[in-house]
Amino acid sequence: MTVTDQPAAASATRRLTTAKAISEAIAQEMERDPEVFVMGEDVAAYGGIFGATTGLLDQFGPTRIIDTPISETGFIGAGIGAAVEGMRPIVELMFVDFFGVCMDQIYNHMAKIHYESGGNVTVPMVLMTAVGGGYSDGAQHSQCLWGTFAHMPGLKVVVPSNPYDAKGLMISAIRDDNPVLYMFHKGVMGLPWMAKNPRSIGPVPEESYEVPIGKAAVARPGRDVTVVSLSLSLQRCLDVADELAGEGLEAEVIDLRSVVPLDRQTILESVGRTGKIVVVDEDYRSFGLSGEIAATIAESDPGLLRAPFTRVAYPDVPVPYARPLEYEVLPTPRRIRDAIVSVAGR
Amino acid sequence: MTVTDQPAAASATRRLTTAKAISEAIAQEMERDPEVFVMGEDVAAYGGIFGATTGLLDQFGPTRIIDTPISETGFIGAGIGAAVEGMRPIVELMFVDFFGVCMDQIYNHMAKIHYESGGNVTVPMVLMTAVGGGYSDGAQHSQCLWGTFAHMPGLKVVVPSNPYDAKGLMISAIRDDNPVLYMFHKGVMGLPWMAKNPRSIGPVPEESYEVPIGKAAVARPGRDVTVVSLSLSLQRCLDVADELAGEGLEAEVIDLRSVVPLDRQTILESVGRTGKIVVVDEDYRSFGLSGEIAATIAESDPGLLRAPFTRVAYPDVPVPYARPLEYEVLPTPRRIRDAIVSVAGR
Amino acid sequence: MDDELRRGFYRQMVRIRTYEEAIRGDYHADKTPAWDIGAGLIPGEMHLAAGQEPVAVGLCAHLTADDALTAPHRPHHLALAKGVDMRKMTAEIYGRETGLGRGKGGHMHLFDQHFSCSGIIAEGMPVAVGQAFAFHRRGTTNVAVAVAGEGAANQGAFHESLNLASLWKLPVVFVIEDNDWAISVPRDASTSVPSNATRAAAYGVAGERVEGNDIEAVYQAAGRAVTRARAGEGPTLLEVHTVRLWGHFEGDAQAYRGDELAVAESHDPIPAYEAKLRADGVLDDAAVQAIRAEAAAEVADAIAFAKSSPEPSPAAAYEHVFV
Amino acid sequence: MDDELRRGFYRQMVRIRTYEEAIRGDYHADKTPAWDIGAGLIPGEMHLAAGQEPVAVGLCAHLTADDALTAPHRPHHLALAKGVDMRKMTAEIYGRETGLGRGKGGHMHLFDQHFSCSGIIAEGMPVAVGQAFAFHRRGTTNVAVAVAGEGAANQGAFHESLNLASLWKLPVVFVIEDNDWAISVPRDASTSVPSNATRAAAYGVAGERVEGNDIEAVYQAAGRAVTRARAGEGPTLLEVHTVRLWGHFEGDAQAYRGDELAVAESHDPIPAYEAKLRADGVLDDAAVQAIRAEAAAEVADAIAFAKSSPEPSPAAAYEHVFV
Ligand SMILES: Cc1ncc(C[n+]2csc(CCOP(=O)(O)OP(=O)(O)O)c2C)c(N)n1
Ligand SMILES: Cc1ncc(C[n+]2csc(CCOP(=O)(O)OP(=O)(O)O)c2C)c(N)n1
Ligand SMILES: [Mg+2]
Ligand SMILES: [Mg+2]
Repeated sequence: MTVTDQPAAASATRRLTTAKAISEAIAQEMERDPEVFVMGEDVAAYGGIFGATTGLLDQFGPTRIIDTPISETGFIGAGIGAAVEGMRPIVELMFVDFFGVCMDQIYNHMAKIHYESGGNVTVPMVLMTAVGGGYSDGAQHSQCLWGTFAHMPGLKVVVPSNPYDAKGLMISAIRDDNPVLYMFHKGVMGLPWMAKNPRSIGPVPEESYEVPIGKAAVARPGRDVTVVSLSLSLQRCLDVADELAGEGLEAEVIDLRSVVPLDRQTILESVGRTGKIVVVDEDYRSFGLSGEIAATIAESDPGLLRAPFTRVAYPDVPVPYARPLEYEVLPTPRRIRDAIVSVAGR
Repeated sequence: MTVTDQPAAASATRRLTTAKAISEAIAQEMERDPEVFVMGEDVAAYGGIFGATTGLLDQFGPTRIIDTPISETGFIGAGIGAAVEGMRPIVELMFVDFFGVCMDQIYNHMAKIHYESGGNVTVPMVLMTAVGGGYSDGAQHSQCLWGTFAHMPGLKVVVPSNPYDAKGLMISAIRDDNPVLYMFHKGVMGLPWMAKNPRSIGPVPEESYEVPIGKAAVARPGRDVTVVSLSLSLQRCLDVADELAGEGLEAEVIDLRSVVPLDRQTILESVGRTGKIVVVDEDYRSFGLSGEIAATIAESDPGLLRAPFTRVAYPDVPVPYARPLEYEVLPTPRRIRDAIVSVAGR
Repeated sequence: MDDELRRGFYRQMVRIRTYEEAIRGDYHADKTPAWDIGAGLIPGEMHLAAGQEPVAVGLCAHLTADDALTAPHRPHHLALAKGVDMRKMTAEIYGRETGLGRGKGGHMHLFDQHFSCSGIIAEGMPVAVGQAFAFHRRGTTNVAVAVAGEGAANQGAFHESLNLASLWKLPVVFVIEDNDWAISVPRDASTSVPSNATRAAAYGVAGERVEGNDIEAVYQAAGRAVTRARAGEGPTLLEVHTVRLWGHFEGDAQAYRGDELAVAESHDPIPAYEAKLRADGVLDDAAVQAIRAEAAAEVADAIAFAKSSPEPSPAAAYEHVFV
Repeated sequence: MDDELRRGFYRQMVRIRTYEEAIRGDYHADKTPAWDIGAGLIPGEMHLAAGQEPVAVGLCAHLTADDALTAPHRPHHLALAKGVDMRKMTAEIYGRETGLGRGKGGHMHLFDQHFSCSGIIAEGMPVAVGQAFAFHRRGTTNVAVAVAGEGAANQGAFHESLNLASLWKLPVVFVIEDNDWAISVPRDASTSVPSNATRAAAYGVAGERVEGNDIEAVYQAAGRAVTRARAGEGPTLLEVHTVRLWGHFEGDAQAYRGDELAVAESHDPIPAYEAKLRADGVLDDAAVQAIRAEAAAEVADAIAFAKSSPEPSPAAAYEHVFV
């Protein structure tokens, strides 16, 4: 095991999809620790609707890779109970959009027991869930909602944008003694049946390693504008930044990777240099992540900003179905580009 | 019926508690419109745990004031179904903290059906709920969470701070064809069995009137610092502002009254004059209302702020039980005062 | 049973199957060469109900336009049987401005007068309870029907809805479509009793299970349930053992089904019912041809309507958040 | 039944009642002159269980320290019967640094080894299922018990927990304390069946209802349930018809109870059991005096411990959000 922030050179050439990186992380931790198990809907024979548990049933059998009834309150609560007794459950909530049927277990139990018990009880559990839209799955199957979970204290919230981080963050999440919400965007999984995003396949070391929770990465250094993003939008930001670099505009792209704890220092440091920021967030715009970043800067020193704070986020509308509607409101490369160019004053 | 923003002179001398103002608003609307009814736990014989429905059973009988089983998903969903068929339900969720057992109905149904149906179906429903702490009710019974509901589009969110607004906002909410979440802080209800907050009793006209949803009020004009708040904290802000006025510091206190729609204009206008802001919010600090206000300003013009953006909010911890712990983290008058004085540069 | 009624059952089942076959075709048509769920004429998840027509048709034969029905993620058969306009629902599925929801809802979110859907398992059930509440308060004899899969019967909303409807003696018919599977999870891996009809006793309501995916048995059982509801005798829990001929959603390889799939495929209720009606002399070649042709024409018309309808303008995304 | 066991039942019930009377006294003591829920030695809501001691005592007599129990908002009787340290729980209730949760939890959130609470109705039940899951996987014979009120049995979590525990044949005992009321709502206004034990059939588990608030009957029924669980025969749903002698929470005027309150008050199980044991020659004046004195001393000690313990320092509010 190595704690590292960068791919180890040795195996850097092996390329995996994010889905495969996640299932590999789980498999390695399950081999290491017999208390780790996986539970959720269609995680066994199906391998997880978005492939996060593919192959695990064959390797670990049905006592450790467990299909559940459609009873999210029941089985997430059961995960909590098992964690309280010292097991280390990984529970899948198929889509984050279903949180409303089980939020009480997530928020009033998983997240609060440690605090209410004055630190005497721990809940070492990973809740993993698929987020995001862009494929016309409509208002109940396309949200990101990390802002919702981040608002309520007691949960760590991690959101990888690429295979390398996905593996390392999953390993960190499993080993963390706190409840961790692990949110993977369907578009970063590298699924064969979705639009291909090349950054969803990448180098992943074979050995076990952790990516630290709570630490952002400067995914691309630059001097002109700070672009803060995460998840699939981060990939879009890198694409746009590459393009703009060809036009002489150097965007610094920060991949938050964790929403809780939020790495405020890395953001402030970058904005301190560039004086300009664009936050790109597929979650709803208002009362969420993007606002918190504005507050972070304004609390520190509103004078840091030499241009208005700018967000490319989901406007405050539910997710529409038809493609022209959905692509109007998603943080598309075009919206990202326009925002960066405008903030840069070009 | 009059649509007004200020107490009518005629009956301005009659003083009611906020709880009584709410139940009066409901009673008047129930008399006016036979489709209005009330449903929830202990709303009938008990009169609502926080008194919002006291007396209504006697007046309207058990077919219109309906006690439910402890099945929030069931009865909130039933409210939605009744609303879809054209009734105008007022449904009480006893404490907002219980939202996790029924959030799917609230968020995936009540809030989204209108949008998903392309405007063809309306859900004219009021969901009312008690919020807030300060009386040692612990982590599962003391939260505000308006930021949580405001983050997800499709719901209007109103939060009165005084009896006058409570009545007018309830009437507006009932008449609104959209789903409205009506959040009353236990501390503003004027309950005989809680700490007395004098501002929880005040003049309320007998006649019916609306307070417009989405419009903030300048509860106290001032030139030195803008203080933005809502609910019980607003009362605290007024108390502190009165005190500071005696010391020559004039705070302008804005009562948001609605979180969705948020009256950004009133905030910007005030900050444009004072250049200084303190947001006082009993909801969790990060990823919520206070951040959104920072973003509103920073998007408009970061140069508006002549002092760092300042918040007196619930630090990111669950609500602790013991009084010294809870009063450490609540937005107490002392914390509010310190923040205003510090931002004012005194 | 009346010949015309039986022919009507057949006609409606053929109509629904013809519709779903056409949707299926268009769904896959332009997802080539690399299959992409978000691409093509019809993007997104697509849950079709081939095999489950007897439930929809036998049930909805008892409903009027003023009765309500809430459908789950797999709603087409129910929508068509309930009388939702085929053109408008098709336009919705194709994401057009002329759709039921102007393209905002999609196939899992079809909303019409007294017809609604939810993509969240079991969460359409409480809504039906509320519709029944409104009918009851207004003194009408309308009923509300909540349809859900057998997988949904393990969700808390099922329990709360049944209890509430029974307690208040509301005119609700709860219908469970037991197609043996919840995606890849078979009933016996999700449900602690062999039949959900057993669960009726937990709420003091009538419970009935119809075996064999038999439309006439469904019709009769649903009739008893609807009659009970209209008569003020409260809810019924009706489970129908049916069959899912295709994948959970389109693109589902169904490896998990193993041999069961072939068995299921041999249980297509439409040819079976056709053979029965032919044997009974209720249908002959000509009638079958006519029914098929009529269905094909109606479906072609609806799809043509959808395809020729304009897509919504991007700016419409901002409308209808609030009234 | 063994005399010593019966005396033990009595002793434990007296101990619990003595405790709750003392808490009740201190709760109201310094809320004068104007009663304020947030004021005084013990602030916040306070749900006491006077009358329900037979459930806790009869049940917990079968449990070891390594068995788990999740309690609802009304937890003291269960905590004490389960063996939670009286001093530490009292300190928690008084909001002290020495409390089970260092003053962070309060009376609805008592957490000890294998003992936990939830203030959210029925939501402690799934947690017990998970504890049973862990016991089962580890091959122990421990059981997990989930206790909830009759009002809680209409919540979705009840249904999901029962189904899951039955499906996986987990060692769970579900205990419903039917005290006739959920705050102001009587059972027949919330529950569509007269007995929740009926609902066991919906999950294929054993169901039993104990009438009469009879501790010996509870003991026997709980014994059957625990034995079944330890033997790997899966869960049981056990309902006990008990009585709520006091208000839902302290300060509840109970106007809604009408005449029923006087009836309830005449059904205090402790004097009744005492009379029975006296009649059977198992208790006499001296034994009763000794038991009461012992209880009073233990309670006085625990309260003295709590009162003399320091309050947490304000800065501790920021600790224990994360490990
Ligand atoms: C609350 C919730 N959990 C999970 C899902 C994902 N999901 C969609 S359909 C389905 C299976 C449903 O099975 P069943 O109820 O039997 O209906 P069927 O698909 O067989 O018609 C699942 C798990 C969901 N939509 N909502
Ligand atoms: C989900 C949820 N809804 C409502 C409440 C408020 N509440 C607390 S106790 C209670 C009544 C519980 O009745 P029952 O389950 O019979 O237990 P009892 O109080 O009688 O012991 C209610 C409604 C809650 N805590 N959680
Ligand atoms: Mg099914
Ligand atoms: Mg009770």
